[in-house]
Amino acid sequence: MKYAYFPGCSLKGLGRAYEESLLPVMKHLGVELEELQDWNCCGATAYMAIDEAKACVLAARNLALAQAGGHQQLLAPCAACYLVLNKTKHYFHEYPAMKATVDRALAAINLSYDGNVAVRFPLEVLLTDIGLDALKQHVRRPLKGLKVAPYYGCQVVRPYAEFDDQYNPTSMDRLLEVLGATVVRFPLKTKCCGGSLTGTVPEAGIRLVYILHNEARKRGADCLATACPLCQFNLDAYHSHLTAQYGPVVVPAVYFTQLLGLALGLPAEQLGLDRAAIPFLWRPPEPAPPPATQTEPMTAASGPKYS
Amino acid sequence: MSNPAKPKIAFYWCASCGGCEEAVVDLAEEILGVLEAVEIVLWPCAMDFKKTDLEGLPDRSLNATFLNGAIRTEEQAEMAHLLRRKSQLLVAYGACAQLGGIPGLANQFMREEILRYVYEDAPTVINQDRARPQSRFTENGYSLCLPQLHQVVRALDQVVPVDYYLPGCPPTPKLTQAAIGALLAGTLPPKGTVLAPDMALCEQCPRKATKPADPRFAEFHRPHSLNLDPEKCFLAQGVICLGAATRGGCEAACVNGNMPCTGCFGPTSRVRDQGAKALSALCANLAGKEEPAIAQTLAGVPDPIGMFYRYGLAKSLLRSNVSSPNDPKRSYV
Amino acid sequence: MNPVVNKWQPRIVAFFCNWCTYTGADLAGVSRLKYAANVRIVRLMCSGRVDAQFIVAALARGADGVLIGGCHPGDCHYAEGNFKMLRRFELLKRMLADLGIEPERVRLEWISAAEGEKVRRVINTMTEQLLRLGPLQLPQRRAEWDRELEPVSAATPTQSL
Amino acid sequence: MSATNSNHLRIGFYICHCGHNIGAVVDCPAVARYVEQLPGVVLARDYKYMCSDPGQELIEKDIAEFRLNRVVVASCSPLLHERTFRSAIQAGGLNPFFFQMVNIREQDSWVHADPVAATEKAKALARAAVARVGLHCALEVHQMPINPAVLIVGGGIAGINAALTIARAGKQVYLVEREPSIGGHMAKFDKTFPTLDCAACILTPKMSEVGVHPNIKLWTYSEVTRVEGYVGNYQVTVQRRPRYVNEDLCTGCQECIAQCVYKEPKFPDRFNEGLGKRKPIYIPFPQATPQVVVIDPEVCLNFKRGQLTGKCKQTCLAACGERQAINFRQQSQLEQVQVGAIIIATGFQTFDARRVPQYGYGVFPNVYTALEVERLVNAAGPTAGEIVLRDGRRPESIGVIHCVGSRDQKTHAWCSRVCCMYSLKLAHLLHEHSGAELYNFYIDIRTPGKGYEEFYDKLLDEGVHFIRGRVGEVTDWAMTPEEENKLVLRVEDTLAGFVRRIPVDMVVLATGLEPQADAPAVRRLFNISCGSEGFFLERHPKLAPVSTFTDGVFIAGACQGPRDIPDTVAQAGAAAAEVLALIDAGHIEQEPNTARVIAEACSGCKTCLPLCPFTALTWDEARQQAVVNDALCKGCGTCVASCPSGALAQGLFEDEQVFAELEGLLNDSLQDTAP
Repeated sequence: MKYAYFPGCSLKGLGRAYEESLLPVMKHLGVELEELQDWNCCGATAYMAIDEAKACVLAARNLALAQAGGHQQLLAPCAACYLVLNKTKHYFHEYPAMKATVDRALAAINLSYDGNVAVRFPLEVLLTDIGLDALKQHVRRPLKGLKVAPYYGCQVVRPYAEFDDQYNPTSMDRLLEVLGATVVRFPLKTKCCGGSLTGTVPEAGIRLVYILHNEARKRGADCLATACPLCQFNLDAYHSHLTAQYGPVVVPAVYFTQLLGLALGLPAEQLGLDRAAIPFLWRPPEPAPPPATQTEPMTAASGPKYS
Repeated sequence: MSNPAKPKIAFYWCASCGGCEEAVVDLAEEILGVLEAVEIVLWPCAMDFKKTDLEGLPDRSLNATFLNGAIRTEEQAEMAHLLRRKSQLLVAYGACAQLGGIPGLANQFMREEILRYVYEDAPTVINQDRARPQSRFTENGYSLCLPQLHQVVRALDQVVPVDYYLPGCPPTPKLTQAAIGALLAGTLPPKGTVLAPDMALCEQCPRKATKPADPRFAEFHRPHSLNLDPEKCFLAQGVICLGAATRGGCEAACVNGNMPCTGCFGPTSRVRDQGAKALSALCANLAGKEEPAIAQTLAGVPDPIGMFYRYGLAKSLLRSNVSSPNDPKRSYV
Repeated sequence: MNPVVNKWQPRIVAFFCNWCTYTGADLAGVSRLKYAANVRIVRLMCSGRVDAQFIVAALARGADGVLIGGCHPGDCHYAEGNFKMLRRFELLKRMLADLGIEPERVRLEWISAAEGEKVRRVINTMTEQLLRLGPLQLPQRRAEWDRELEPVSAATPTQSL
Repeated sequence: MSATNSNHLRIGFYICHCGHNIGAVVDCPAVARYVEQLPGVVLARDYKYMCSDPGQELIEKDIAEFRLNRVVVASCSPLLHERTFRSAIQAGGLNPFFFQMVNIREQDSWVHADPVAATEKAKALARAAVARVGLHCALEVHQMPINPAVLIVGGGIAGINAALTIARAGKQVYLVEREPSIGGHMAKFDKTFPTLDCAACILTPKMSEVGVHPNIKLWTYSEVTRVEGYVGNYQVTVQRRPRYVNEDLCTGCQECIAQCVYKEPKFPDRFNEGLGKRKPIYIPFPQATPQVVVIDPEVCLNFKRGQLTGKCKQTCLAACGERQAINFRQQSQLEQVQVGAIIIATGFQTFDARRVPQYGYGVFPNVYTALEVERLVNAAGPTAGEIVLRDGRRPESIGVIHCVGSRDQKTHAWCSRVCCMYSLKLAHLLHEHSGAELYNFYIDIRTPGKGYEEFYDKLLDEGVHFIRGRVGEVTDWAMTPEEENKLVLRVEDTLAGFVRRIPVDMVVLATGLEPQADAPAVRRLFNISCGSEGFFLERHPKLAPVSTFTDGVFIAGACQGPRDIPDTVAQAGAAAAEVLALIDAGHIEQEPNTARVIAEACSGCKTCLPLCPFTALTWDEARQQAVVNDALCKGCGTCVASCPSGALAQGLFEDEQVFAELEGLLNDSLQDTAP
């Protein structure tokens, strides 16, 4: 399995922990990720809001680069990148006028995109390309006893993703169950994390973050599992505001890839867990000593090579 | 020499193999009766002949001309016109004159492709100057002419109006004799008729009783690949036989030689395109219901044109390869 | 390319089965779906009635493309007529290719009585495809070939029968 | 043009404006002028409405006056009006098949916006018809006897009504129902809108009448497995599943149920939507028809995985005693019947509320579907009409969400037509039974029907709340103490203009109507079509709403589309009337498009024999040729296309006619010389 990899700005910045956990996990699972050479901004947020065509051109350049590199699939772990890239692909098929505009822009830099490179999200790759049954074979340290509130945010499954239900996504729930965690029923799994309101209208944004923490805590969750750098940031970064304003409500917010890494038996210190402001100290129980015939537990370094 | 009482007959050949001439000779002793009854004024294959002799005859002075062979060159077209003018009746004699015949298979290729292959690219050709025959060549004040090759092969009636058709590759002596007999007796059917039964060959096939009632073809074989049962319908053996799509009258000559019918008598009067019709019939009875299974069965028909249009391509509805001669996609092997 | 191409519009002859595709085409009408006016529909009772002769005749007579519409597999009003057409189609495509006719010019589609939208889509995409392929125009091309007969005809006028 | 000798032809051409339907796009007079100069055409007219009486009379008059011998009408689809014009031509004294119709409405003016292109297309199509009609032959319509018996599939209110109507007219009816009892969905309803009369009270007498009517053979717990033949002469195979009780011997005393080794009902009761329980031996509901018990082999101790084991005390056998109605060895049984016509009344299924996960059906126990609530409010239901929730509570507030699985691009785009009214009805009944506060969440309230709007007004007066907005979600996420342990409905109140959170104890989902899951299989069985949404397709939505494209097969009720009881009953009556009209004629006319063997041409190659699915082609051993049985031939023409020597021909679709049509379609050399 080989994918072009589009990290986007977040995974190189505030969301570094996402990349730090994603890359070893994928490597461990035999998924080859080739970072796109000379990638640029995906076109999200401000671009998309102000000038859709320009945003699409930005996104399409990345898709065109993937195509030029001979890739069929582009993995976009950041929910915002995933949305914009998918949206652009969608526009290519649905809106000829937009396609024509973008085609012209790409032609100016000798690139082209035929609308075929698929935009993939890590959850989708894990569930459909690898499969939960195969994944289960890799679990070395089940997350036994960990209660997780699965939190998808708004962009992962809406509106273009086809791998999960838009109202009631369950892909992360199913993944976490396979990892051995207890998934609490979390009705706010697609509710707003505050988005950029945490910065622009903090009194509204932080209240939204509080709602998520409060509900997760009420439902007994040990942590919130996220699939989006912005969600994780909002859930994590404002902990002091939240505590000051609402009391002791916060629960740690981790990337689902970090939980996956723990379950696979990867060393915790290699999964970027120390970057969180709200410390997540829970670790899966040590695995039972391996039977004599078994080789040493798999790690990123010693695991079998898949091709 | 000329006997005004006897009907005047001409035999002529165009693009043909000579087999039709043999068919006339195959009348054997019957030919004596024919010679008794008619005066043969023109038979280039057997008698000395000059074009000017023919030109000198009054128009419509020939009672009938039996012309075999397809029209491939401008000379043949010219002769066809000349004979048409000199004859009261023009009979397309044999599959080539009627349908284009085997020469008509050349219509799968453009003229230029054929010339290039024959004079330049064929592995047995040594022609460093890439010389081609010229239609006119002058040297020392002498000039030589060669007729121009037409772009496509034509059946006779695609060049001049034809009164009757004698089908077959070649026509059987029996049909030939019957036609001459009818001509002499003045009992010819309406013009345009093919002088053979208007029913498909199966009707007179000796293997009719073994014809499968539900073949569900799953696999086709080519005749050389099997030890053919000499009693059993070819279709029952998975060998394509065009008898059902071909006019009878040959008395199942090929079948009696343990080879399937390849269609030389052409379609019946109710069919416009023998190949398309034969295809419609044969394919309907395939076993497969999905593309892969169907394609697998049909892989047993490696050359559909050769199979269904062996004699009839020139006279078929599509007539020839239709790609543009300058089409860069087009190349031959 | 030929400069005439801009003005040229392809002509498609469609053989639609009475029960599914013809009814689907009626539904497209009732639903007021708009599609390219390049198609001319011939109604037959079943796609099994489509003799390969009809297809080659349409091409020979000047159609640039032929569309055959039948019921989906398993839905044929006459049980299996559509399979019979499918089998012919598979060989016909190869035969046409051997004669230089692009496979895109002849298309077989399963369209149910409920699929007015598919009628629209198929006709539109086929029209676009034919626009790209350019004209077939066999009658004109034949007239062109037959010009080589003219000098002879002129020199030796033929009596008419 | 074409090979036709057009000298003898006197073709009349008529082009219909169809008001603006054709006339606004196609230049009808120009087409008429163009056609008038085609060979063989003696007259071409354009007219506002050709199908009108004056239009038809025009043709009749012209045939006499201009000695027309062929007629071409360019108008709508032949599927709509071919018969109309054939009759007009016949009335004018011509053979009705000296006629060809040109479809310039459905396949021209309605699908093309460019008047020039549409007009050119109309000319080409007209040219083709003119070329073809010259080769038409005089044909005779064969009459075939029709079997007067009728099969009705589905014993809901539609099937019941149709069966009674036809039986009362003295015809034999076979009524086949899949469930152990007839009654369908209506039997589950408590009250019916808007009159609030009790569903059982009005349905039961009809069910009983079906049960005892001498002309009705009722087969419940049965399914049609095979249909062969054609209009007037269908052979139908019905599979009767074993109920392990002999219908003729069971008296319906139900002592066996009382004596079952299961002292208490234990298994989910389908009739009560799983809200109640039943025993392995049961009768679906008190008014069930027939009054015959059923044994469920899946749960009966005498069976294991459906196989008889005999490992039970079989107390039921003892209870049945001398009646000996119980027969554990009963086998599935096939019945064969011959009928002339079929009515399909297989109804609908309700939308699966799990498909809208945001409403929490199957997650929150107190979210109900409307059909469950029908049983809940029913005095004969699992709670005897008490509104007791699954968790044992009695609701103080109830939210009814409209349009669940309707009017939604993600599920079904259509309006299910009945949900507004039944939601109002259920709101009324729930309010009446529980005294709870009722909230109805709607997109639009649709009450088109006699007394429907008045019923809505009544509900408004009763104090039921109506909130206009599609509910976003049903959640147990409480934001305030008042919301704790409640179901919170989050909805944008589009009249008030803000998002509201409304906590309730019970949620009712007004699930829409959708085609039965096995509608595609049923469709194939009876050789009819489904529309894109999956409901059975009528021949014409307005003019032939209960006919299908298969002659002799009719549809009634919600299998054709969502509809309420009054409309269903009316449609069942319409289907019954169509059937009676068909079979009372005593014979049917067969379209003369059958195949025929040209005897002097058939070489006996047998290519055609295996191609006919109706065995209309057989081998004549004496003549060594194929022969066509006209009565069995359905006129597909597949054998005709496949005859390698052209020895098979098809009426109305002769090879030469098709070739002429192609020639006409493509022969542009007949340039438009008309001004």
